Amino acid sequence: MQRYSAFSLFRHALTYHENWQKVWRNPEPKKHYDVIIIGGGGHGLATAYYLAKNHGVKHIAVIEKGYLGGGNTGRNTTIVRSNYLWDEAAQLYEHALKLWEGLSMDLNYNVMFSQRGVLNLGHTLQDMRDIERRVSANRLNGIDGEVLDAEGVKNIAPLINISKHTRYPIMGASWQPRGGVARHDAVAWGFARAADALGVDLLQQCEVTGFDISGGQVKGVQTSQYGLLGAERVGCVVAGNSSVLAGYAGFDLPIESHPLQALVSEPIKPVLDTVVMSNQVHGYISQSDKGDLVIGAGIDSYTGYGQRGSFTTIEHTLAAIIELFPSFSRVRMNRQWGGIVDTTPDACPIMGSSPVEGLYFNCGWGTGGFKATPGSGHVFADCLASEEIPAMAKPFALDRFYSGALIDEHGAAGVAH
Amino acid sequence: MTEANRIPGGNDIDYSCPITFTFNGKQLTGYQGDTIASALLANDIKIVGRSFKYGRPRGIVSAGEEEPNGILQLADSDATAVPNVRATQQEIYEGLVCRTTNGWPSVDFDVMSLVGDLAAKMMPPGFYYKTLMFPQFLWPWYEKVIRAGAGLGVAPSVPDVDTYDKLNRHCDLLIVGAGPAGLAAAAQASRSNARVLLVDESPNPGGSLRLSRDLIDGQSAAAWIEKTMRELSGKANVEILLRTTATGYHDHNFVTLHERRSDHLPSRQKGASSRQRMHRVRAGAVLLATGAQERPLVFANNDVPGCMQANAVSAYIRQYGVRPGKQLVLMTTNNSAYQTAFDWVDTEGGTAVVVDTRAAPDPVLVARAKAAGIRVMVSSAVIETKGLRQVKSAVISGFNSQTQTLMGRLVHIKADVIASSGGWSPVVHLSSHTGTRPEWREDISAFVPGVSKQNMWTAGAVTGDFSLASALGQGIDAATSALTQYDLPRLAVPEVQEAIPLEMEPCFHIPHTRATSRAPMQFVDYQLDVTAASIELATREGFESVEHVKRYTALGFGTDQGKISNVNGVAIAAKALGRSIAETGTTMFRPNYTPVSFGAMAGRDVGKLFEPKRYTAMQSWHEQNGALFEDVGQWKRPWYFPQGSETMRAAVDRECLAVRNGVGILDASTLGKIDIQGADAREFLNRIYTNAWLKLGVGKCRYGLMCGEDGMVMDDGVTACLADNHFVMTTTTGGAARVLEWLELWHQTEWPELNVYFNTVTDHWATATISGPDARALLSELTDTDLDSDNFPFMAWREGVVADIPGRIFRISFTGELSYEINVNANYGLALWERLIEAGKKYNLTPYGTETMHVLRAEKGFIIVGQDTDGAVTPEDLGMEWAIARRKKFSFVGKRGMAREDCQRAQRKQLVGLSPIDTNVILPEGSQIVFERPTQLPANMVGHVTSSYFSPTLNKSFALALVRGGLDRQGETVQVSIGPDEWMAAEICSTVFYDPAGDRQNV
Amino acid sequence: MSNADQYAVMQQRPEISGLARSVFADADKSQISGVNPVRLNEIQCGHIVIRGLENDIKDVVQSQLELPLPTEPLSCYQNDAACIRWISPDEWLVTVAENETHSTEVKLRLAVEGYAAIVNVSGGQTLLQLAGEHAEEVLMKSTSYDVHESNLKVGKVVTTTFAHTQVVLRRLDTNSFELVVRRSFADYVFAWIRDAAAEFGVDTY
Amino acid sequence: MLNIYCPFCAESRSEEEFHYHGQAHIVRPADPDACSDEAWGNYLYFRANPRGLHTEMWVHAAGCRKYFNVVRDTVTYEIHRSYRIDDPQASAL
Repeated sequence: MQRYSAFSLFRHALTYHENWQKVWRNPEPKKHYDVIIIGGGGHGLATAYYLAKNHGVKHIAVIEKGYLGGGNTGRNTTIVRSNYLWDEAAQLYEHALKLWEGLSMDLNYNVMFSQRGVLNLGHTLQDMRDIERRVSANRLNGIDGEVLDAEGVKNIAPLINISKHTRYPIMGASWQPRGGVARHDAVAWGFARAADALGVDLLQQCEVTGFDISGGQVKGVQTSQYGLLGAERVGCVVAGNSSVLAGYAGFDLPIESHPLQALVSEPIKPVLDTVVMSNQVHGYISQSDKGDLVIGAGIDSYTGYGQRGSFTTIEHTLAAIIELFPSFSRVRMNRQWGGIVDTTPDACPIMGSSPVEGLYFNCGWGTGGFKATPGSGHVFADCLASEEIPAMAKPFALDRFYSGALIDEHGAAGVAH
Repeated sequence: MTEANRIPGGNDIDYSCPITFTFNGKQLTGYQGDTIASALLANDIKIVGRSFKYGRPRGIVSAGEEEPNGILQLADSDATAVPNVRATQQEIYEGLVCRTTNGWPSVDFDVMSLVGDLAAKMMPPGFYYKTLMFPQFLWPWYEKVIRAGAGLGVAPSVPDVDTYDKLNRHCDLLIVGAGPAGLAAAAQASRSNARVLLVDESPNPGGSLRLSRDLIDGQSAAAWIEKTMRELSGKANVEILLRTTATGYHDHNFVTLHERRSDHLPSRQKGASSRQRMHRVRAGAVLLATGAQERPLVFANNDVPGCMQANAVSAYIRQYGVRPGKQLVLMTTNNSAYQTAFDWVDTEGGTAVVVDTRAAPDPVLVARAKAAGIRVMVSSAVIETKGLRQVKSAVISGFNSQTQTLMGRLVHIKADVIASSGGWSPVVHLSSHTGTRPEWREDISAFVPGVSKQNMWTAGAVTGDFSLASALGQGIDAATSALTQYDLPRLAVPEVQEAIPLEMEPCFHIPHTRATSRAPMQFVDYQLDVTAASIELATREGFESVEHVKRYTALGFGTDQGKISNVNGVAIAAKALGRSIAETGTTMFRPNYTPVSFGAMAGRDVGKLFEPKRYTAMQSWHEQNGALFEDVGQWKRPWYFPQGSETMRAAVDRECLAVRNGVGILDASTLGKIDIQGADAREFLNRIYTNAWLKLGVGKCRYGLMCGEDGMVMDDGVTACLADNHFVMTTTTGGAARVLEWLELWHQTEWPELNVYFNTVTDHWATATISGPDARALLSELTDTDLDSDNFPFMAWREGVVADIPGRIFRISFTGELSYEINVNANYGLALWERLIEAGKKYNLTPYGTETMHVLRAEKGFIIVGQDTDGAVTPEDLGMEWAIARRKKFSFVGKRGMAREDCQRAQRKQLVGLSPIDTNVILPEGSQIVFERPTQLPANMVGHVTSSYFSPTLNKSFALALVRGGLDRQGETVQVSIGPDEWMAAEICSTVFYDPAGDRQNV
Repeated sequence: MSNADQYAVMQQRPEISGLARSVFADADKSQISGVNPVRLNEIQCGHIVIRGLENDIKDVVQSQLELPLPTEPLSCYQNDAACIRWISPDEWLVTVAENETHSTEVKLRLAVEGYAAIVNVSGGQTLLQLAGEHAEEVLMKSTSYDVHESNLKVGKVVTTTFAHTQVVLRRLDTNSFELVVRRSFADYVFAWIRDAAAEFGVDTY
Repeated sequence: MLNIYCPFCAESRSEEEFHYHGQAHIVRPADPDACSDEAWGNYLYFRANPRGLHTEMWVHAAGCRKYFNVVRDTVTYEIHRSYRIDDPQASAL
């Protein structure tokens, strides 16, 4: 892999950038792989990368029906944080956050991870109880976090309105300084490039149309482009298509796919140097390095694969943003889009083995997928490489929906996204 | 400064009405009807911005919404500032102040541009992915520099002074675009009684006709517009909205229109009306007559101020009376752009050279050009612009349009404007908003709308048919078809004499004598400094999907969303990849078509109207008596009633003691109340609650616990039996609507055979609760109802008249004291309250709020659903086994759920009381609990504090908590994390801290 | 046979007068001047909800209110004494003079032979009349429902969204409408309407 | 922005008036106590999630408060049918 650096840029500038290598190959697929990862989003690419890097797996393919990073990886609001309530979720997301912190160096690709901190606002007494509970839990899980009062919020986001006369006055917030944002496309590309360099075959524009299963054991996958590709193990990481693939394998998942919308403003000069989230008024906002205000809200109520949601969601979100930041009223919304998020009943992912031997699923990340990318890939690689499901993945097994051992993140502290 | 470039004859200009405005601190003059762009061009101002990456000077390129460069800050004042206003759309008004957004120290001299070629060469697309990584700790600093350089305008720092509103509209036919196709369609549609809405983003209708020289029915285009508009405005069923952009086309024919109502007016004239208005339109049919936008050609230094779209040059001449220079070089791949040359030389002092990429353009047209004194160079192309801050000359080469290669010698021709036309791109954006991919048509080198799932029609240039006659005909046809139910006879298509029919050859990117990577920059996307070389580099690096190319180079991600760059970019990528454009594909367009203020999106849902505040009938009294309020759901509830300068703690202590020792009064009106009637009401309650209901007698009340099918507690409350078939249920304040929908869900979907009806009476009954040892004495002064405990025991209700007001008195208690909840028709709620207060004076009746209520109920171990539970708590976890009637015949909702393996496991978190060792320390609610102080992290957390208060009655702090296996750990000590490295030991105890026998409520 | 004794019906109106308070008592009712102002007017009356099967109720309504039961969706019938509105296939809203509420409830209750729920909800809601040339436009600002006269014809009754709450909306004539407003939302609805009508002017009773 | 036909009000209303209630025709097991944890888990949490036609329940929350079913394409969002829960053809797509 050619190294990227200021020096390499300079060197290539002298030859008019005519000699850059390809970021990844366009390989002819092999007939058989040790592991096939279905889904070339951030999670799938990270899984392939860590499988190759940490477990020395030689023959790996990532199969992507569209282009790499074209699903939710490239459609989210790029927030990264780990201040989850329950131990199981917090440890997984914190594992991810630690990987984020060294990711650019590890991949030799600047994913522009910017630890500008995340504020989760509290507007009611119950919000503040939940915040206290979550921060207290974070502290004891070794995750940074503190509880701020309204003045403390104002110090970090000076344009925010902390008047006592708003509909839901801001009472305080939780503050995770190590949280932040990253450049979403770069995450996919960085993992893809690094995985490719380790010999992973990235097969784009290739759709999986079925599984080859015999005796309850997966033998390979059927593809639109290359027919049957054999595999010892198959990992499915296909947000927005999990139910469809599970259907091919003959089982159901407790997943519903909903549109999640986001929008950006026109670029403006820096006005917001952190990430602000509010569940009470339903909106979250940060400002990208390009100057756009990047804004999101809750998921749309009905299921849908259309990557489109309701206009009312956008209207309410922007009303909420103005409630928080009245001076943004004259800023203009440039573009909106939608992703498809696979939601589970407890707002936590499903990771681990499936009813089919050798077939593993990693899905149901809901609105929390992007921030987990490296951690999800890392732990899922462990699942695929070992005989045992690793401890960090165990609580996220499918059987919790039968036993009742849910990890109820949204029922608990109302932390979504 | 005089308007050097102003000429007579601008269709949109009122020459009698001069206007003064300020640009970059300079006072300039224009006329009513000018946009900022036309007025600047009239004043011969070339530079309107600096490019964001390379700091290159930029000028006006277009005359409409596709403008990438003329992005200004409108700044009469901070409160009315508008960032990123498009100079080509903003009309000038007296006193308008605007300035450029980038360039330091000024737009005319930007130090960024000095950094020069080398720095630019160091910044190919994606350079930041490749560098700024080392050393890692410097990234935040790098990022600061990047951020400071990015962005266009400046957001105001103060709240908006303007208002925005919304109008919901419904129509049978929405016509987007009032150009020839749209007007013809409207004329046809207006003959029915269908409701027709015609919108156009311009201040004037007509679209392309406003600069056309074609004749319609022998009249000028302008005359036809006027005639058609006159006819339309007389029709009651037609509404016309100008300065109104269709910004989003959503599913089921829902279209958002953004109307600028007063952005064209000086502030003093804006008056009471909103600044902007969103129209939320549900249309039976949508007819897109959105026209087409001209594509400029990509060639070296094509961003030097003075390089423009050909059609824009015509627009400035014909509409605005501005000819932006004297010497025009016009490069074209088609016939239509010849018109620009004709327009240019139409006014004295203009010379024009047409550089046609085609070998054999229409000889008649060429002859006409020559006759007009225009030089025509065929098989030629402008390969480069010379000039740094403005166009000085064009470098022209011979060109073979078949092979797209250069030939022959280079010629330099002096010019101050270089206009180009690479053909037309239909405005397909709206059509793709609902998921329809535009389709490539090779014959016109353009994308046209794909087949939509919506009831969508198209007419005019958006279909890829660029002739005027077709536009008129298609408009009439589309309107007829869209309104097929009206069976309209077809209007005759007006006769058209077209000045120039369109013929074209595809061409997007003019090669240079040097390779693209080495040639001077050839811009595709001006706003984001995306060049042909950067697109080629992206493909060279392996970004082969058009989406990858766009994301890697940022092509199309500007505020213009790549309106003029998209097709050129895709074409260059396709060529680099050796694919056809159809194979390479386009991207989907997303709303908004043009940017919309956040304020307009929010409408009136701001400030006081952001969301309803719900009030009880007693609200005015609470306010007059100094209550502070707590938000519970949408309700405002009195939190506590401080007296004088009392602290919250002092007020709550006082209120608590008053209830424990005397009598207090609480407004409990916000509790959800559901009237339940029917022969099977009892059976229904028995199924939906966890406890038993079949035997509750008339006149009695019972506490009920409600679970989801997962066995987790979802709501609770007291339900009273009013008569054999008649109950009234109370719910939590926040849960009322949810519970009603829940009851209806079970009734309608699972048990429709049960005869039972649910009606909300939350708002109907106002509830005043008097609680405390003196409650009976107080109440007896106001009622004849027999309050004797034997006749009116605890957990009973009686009908009675209180303070002359008939009502129902419920003897139930959430404080553990003797309590009466008096319910009256809410019309008399305030009267009841005031009379109670009056009569209560001698008992020192003390109003108390939710905080005191919480302290008192917690002392008694009564839960608050949502505070002491969190969606993962079963009744058993709460120690409320007594409320689970497992032997009920019907398997009640939640029964099976709470029997699941994990719900029955030992060591679940269970609700217990906690007594802090230091009785003055109030454990923060939410604090996590461990059995032993951890020596390392992560710690083994075993629960958390759910409720925590100081009890003035017990003179000590206390808490409720969920603790792992807590019910079996009574008397054990746990450690509570009350801050970073701060711990407080607490003893697990009963949840009932006060009057465990319940004597006080039962007197 | 009547089964009225299985239901609790009570007179909720005090014998002494002057104790009732309008849901709009605290609302800002000052005038906003305008050429053609929107007029707002509260009609206080008794509100009774009837739930049940058509067949159980039809004759009761006919005999007691002298009105046919509106069984067509979104319809209503009205005479001098009462108005009955279709709310859902098993729900109707009756309004009568305020001092007739109890007697109406009682006579309906006594007349029902099958099963029905009859609920006095007079304290929880009120009628607000909105009139004037611009009344329709005020509604267009407030609800996604199509309030054009070709759709919301005179006499049509719809339950729908109104800003961030909901109302039962009825067109009384071309330029006048009736809104059933819930008590706890009354301040909000009133403030919303005043705001929406401000550009035309507001005349309050 | 869906426009949903309410089979009770007999006209189409904008989606703001409705609440979504997930997959339709979920029947509560007749004897819950006889269900295994697995059967109960399936009833509680496992829902059809098709890419294409989906039969789902909505309630006309801001209107007549009636629940009804809708057949909707989850990709194009086209609504093919709205029908009452007691419609005899209820389960036929």
